[in-house]
Amino acid sequence: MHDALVAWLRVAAGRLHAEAPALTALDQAIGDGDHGINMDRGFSAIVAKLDGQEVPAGSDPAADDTTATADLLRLAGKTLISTVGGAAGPLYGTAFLRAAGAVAGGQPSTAAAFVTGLEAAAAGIGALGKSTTGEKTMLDAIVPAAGAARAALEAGGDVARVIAAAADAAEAGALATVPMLATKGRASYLGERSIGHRDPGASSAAILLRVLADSTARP
Amino acid sequence: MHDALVAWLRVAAGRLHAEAPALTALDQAIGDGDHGINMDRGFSAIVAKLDGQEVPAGSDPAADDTTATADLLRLAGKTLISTVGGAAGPLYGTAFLRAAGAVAGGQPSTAAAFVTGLEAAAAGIGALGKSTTGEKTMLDAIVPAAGAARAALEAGGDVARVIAAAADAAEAGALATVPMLATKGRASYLGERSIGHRDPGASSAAILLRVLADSTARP
Amino acid sequence: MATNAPVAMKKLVNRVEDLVPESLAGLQAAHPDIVRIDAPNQVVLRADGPVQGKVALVSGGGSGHEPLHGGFVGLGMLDAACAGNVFTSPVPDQMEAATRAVDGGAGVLHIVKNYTGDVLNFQMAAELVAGEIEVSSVVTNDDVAVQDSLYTAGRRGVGVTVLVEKIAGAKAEAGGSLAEVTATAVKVNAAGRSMGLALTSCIVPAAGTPTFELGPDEVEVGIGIHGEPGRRREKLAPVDDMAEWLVSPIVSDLGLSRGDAVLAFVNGMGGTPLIELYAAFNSVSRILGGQGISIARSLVGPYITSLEMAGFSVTLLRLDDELVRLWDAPVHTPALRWGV
Amino acid sequence: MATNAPVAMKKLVNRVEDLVPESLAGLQAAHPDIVRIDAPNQVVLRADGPVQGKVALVSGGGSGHEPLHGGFVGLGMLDAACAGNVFTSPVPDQMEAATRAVDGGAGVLHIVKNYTGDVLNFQMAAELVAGEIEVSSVVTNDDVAVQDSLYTAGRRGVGVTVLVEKIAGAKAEAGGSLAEVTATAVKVNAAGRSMGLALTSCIVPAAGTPTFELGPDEVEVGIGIHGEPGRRREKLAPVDDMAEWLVSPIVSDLGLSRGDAVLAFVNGMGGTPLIELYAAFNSVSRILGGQGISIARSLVGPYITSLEMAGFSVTLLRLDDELVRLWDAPVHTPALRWGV
Ligand SMILES: Nc1ncnc2c1ncn2[C@@H]1O[C@H](COP(=O)(O)OP(=O)(O)O)[C@@H](O)[C@H]1O
Ligand SMILES: Nc1ncnc2c1ncn2[C@@H]1O[C@H](COP(=O)(O)OP(=O)(O)O)[C@@H](O)[C@H]1O
Ligand SMILES: [Mg+2]
Ligand SMILES: [Mg+2]
Ligand SMILES: [Mg+2]
Ligand SMILES: [Mg+2]
Repeated sequence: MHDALVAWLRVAAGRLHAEAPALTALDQAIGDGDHGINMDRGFSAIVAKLDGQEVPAGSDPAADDTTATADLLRLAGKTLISTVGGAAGPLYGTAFLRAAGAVAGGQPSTAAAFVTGLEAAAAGIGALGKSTTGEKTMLDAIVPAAGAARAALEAGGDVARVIAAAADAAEAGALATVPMLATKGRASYLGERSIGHRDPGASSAAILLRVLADSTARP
Repeated sequence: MHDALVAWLRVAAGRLHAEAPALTALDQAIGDGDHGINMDRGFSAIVAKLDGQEVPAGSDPAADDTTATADLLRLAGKTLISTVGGAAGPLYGTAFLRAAGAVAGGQPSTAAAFVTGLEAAAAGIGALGKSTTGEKTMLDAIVPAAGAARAALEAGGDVARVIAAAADAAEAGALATVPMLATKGRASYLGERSIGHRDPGASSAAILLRVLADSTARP
Repeated sequence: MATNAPVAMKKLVNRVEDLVPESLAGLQAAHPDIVRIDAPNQVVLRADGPVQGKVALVSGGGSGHEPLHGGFVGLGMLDAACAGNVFTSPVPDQMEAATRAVDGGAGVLHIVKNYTGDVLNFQMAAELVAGEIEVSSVVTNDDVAVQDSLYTAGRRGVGVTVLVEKIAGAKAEAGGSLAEVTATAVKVNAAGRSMGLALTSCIVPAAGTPTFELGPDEVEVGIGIHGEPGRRREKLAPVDDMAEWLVSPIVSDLGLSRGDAVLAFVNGMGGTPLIELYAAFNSVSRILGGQGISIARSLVGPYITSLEMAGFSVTLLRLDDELVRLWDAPVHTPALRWGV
Repeated sequence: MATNAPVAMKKLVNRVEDLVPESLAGLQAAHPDIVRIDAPNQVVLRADGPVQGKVALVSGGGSGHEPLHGGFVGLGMLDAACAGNVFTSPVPDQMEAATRAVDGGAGVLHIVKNYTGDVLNFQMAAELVAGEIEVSSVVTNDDVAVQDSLYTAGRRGVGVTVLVEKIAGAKAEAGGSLAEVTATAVKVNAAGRSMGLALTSCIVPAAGTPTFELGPDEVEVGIGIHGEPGRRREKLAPVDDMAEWLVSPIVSDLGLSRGDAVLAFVNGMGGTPLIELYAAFNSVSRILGGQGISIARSLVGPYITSLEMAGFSVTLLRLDDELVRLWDAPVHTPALRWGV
């Protein structure tokens, strides 16, 4: 899991950098125009950490991999908290920290680890942000993603299928924020005028999961 | 002379009001964009003074007319000084005060009074402004106007002809400021960039003399 | 006619990413007697801090609101200010560093503007020093443009933050305990309300384009301080009317009535010059005068801004003798100074 | 991409012709403890004036440069400021009224910025009180953008005027005679130089359109303070370079060299926010530091403005002990306050 995670974080950083202007534009419409910049900064910092680290090339035993994965998720979470700022920093950071906790316990499979981690992430965001679905936030991508992943897992899907289900659901969820009235975050100040715009945090969440699905789909 | 002067001041005020945007536009190009506003304010104030005054309807005896004319020129000058501000206020104000002094001495004819008054006005502006022709100021309209008026007078011209000569020369003089490099007033700060624009003060001077010529030409 | 919103970005910057650190370096270069900068953490500290035995005040938030907060560091006001990127809350590490740097043994008050990002990051910072330094926190939420906090992240912290920093700072300077200083900050926040409007948008340097577009005759009413769009759009109107749009909701929300005395704060959003701000103050003064509300203290100028946005906000603070005394107490910071 | 010059006029005004009187009324409403307004004459007076036995300082000029001059009336600075219409010198009647109102028996100093209009009107005012009140006058002319005064109306009075008002004001407050206060003002003017640039134009309210047009990547260098176009046009550049354009001519004109100490004043033109002004101060500080010139005192902010124009100017004043002492002396005005 660890190496796949490293690969994902690197590709995700590249994609967020490319998508930063688009995410920022979404945030200009209903926020303060920095979400793309913030995410780009945070993920670049993760890559810098990865580059600086002596990462053991491939730690074979399953137990080691679990620990390494959890450590890596924790590193990512802390880095996001320390570099992103704004609302997204603590929220995404907490998501990664919670995922680390869930993974650290050990899971029967990579697919199960992913689902449990995503569920823990969603719960962590909701607890910190005092938010739930339908409020036009990143949770509107992440909660359905976790639900779809759980369903795919229970239907016997492999890790690729499970992550693909999560990515599809996240994208649908992000799109579904368009007609929503924001009641959390900066967009909530707009009242009715928040309607008709896609939430930037939900969009960045969907991007992260799509990148993961793409890289997992590959052999 | 007094009544003609009153009529002139009233028509001039109307014309300056109409031309204020154009004069201001000239001042935006090489100054600070207030000359039209300033002149409009000053001449409106003169009209307000005229309206408020019990002007003796028509003071017949020549001596009385001379005094009344000089008083009126002095009133106009003081009003301009007290209301126009900027460079134009003291300069035009002084011009009227000097003209008053010249007229007060008594002149053989209205035409002679006009020429002497205009010469005194030009000299007053030059002394106060430490300026002369060729510096791209109102003097480039007024000095040639005084010269042309003197020539017309010496050639035996009547008052209409003398004033017409002054107005024509003032307009030509104002136009001739276009290629000049300003060395006095705000436009001088532009250096070479002052070239290619008509001086606002020369333009307002030409307007004043044209209005006078028009009203004098009428029977 | 085009709008007068800035469309092309024209700013005094070198590289966009260096704007905040270079601006902080400039603050230090200009006021070495008052502040010193912890550059790696982007924290502005009192030059003479930590002040032993005094409750320390830490605030912070995204940059772009200058002089808030760094310009308010100094005697009688803040002990430290954390500067985030433009319009982006700083991170907990900065707040932790600030809290540790200013602690003089009497506890630290965090003054936090109510935005999700600011609240969450300060909350995390407080956890990072828990058990080591006594921290209390006050969240300012004075913006009456945000009406129903059931359906929003709650009222935003805007103009009253300046007043909280000044008045709680005076209380701390006078030897107040952490509980007392916190209570003073809470009291000011409770007694103050604000509302603002924008004549133009502003450009976040890293974005490079205006956050919103306004027509040449349009005004965005109920804005925050991050270039966010406001609650509604109106046609440009005489300043008397625009002042009324802001003052009315504040007066009714605060329940001000004849005989009350207030501090009136007319704040510029960054691009509006003083000649206009004083004209706006004149409108506010006439409106309040007409209702028998007296202005006992005042503040006029750009103190909590949105980059180069044109516009203004009004903050009214109901005064009592204690608040007047603390307001008048000496202050010596880059942006507010008197009595020293 | 369009320019970010304001094209449509959006200002906080009622009727354009009421802007100056209403802004003055706002100044009085906000600072009744410091100033009072002679409304018919548009003169801002010290609330506690005339101060018997003290030399009085009178300045004035067109409006649109706020806080100059009205915001500098108060203890340790001006006794009166005459406000003309926007960018138009006031008239002699105003200056006469101001001079009579502030005379405390020790004479009156007129501080006049070098513009033909200001000079001529103050000159006429002095004549109006000649024989009754002892008046001396100092004409500030610090703008190095105007090079050859043989071919111009002479260098304009810009940023140094603020410093003259502060320092000569301190000299008068300390009991200096009219000759001494005048000599101090002359000394400051001689020891200070300025230069400015604009990122945008500005709109004179009565004109309604920008005084000049600038492309989206153009900078007007060598501007005055009346929205006049400058001496040349450059492409927008990093603030370090733009600061260099301003600092270099000043340093060479003043003949500053290694070991000299200066007061560095980075002034905002009205629409440029503090975050950028401090970035500019950082550039100025680096440039001077590189030449071994030390910044002993500083001033950063919008103090002599051109309405809402974006841009900045730099003023450097060569300091000696006397000037430092007078600069540090107490001042209590709406816009500058310390030590009281
Ligand atoms: N209370 C919350 N719960 C969950 N997500 C939130 C909450 N508040 C904000 N968000 C998410 O954060 C995103 C904004 O992030 P960002 O722009 O980086 O921070 P900021 O709003 O501080 O500028 C929003 O689009 C939204 O998805
Ligand atoms: N020294 C001078 N001598 C003669 N005329 C001058 C002088 N300085 C300026 N002027 C005239 O004054 C005009 C400008 O007037 P105005 O715009 O009203 O004043 P200001 O320049 O103070 O804004 C110029 O166009 C010029 O004709
Ligand atoms: Mg944002
Ligand atoms: Mg002019
Ligand atoms: Mg933000
Ligand atoms: Mg003028």
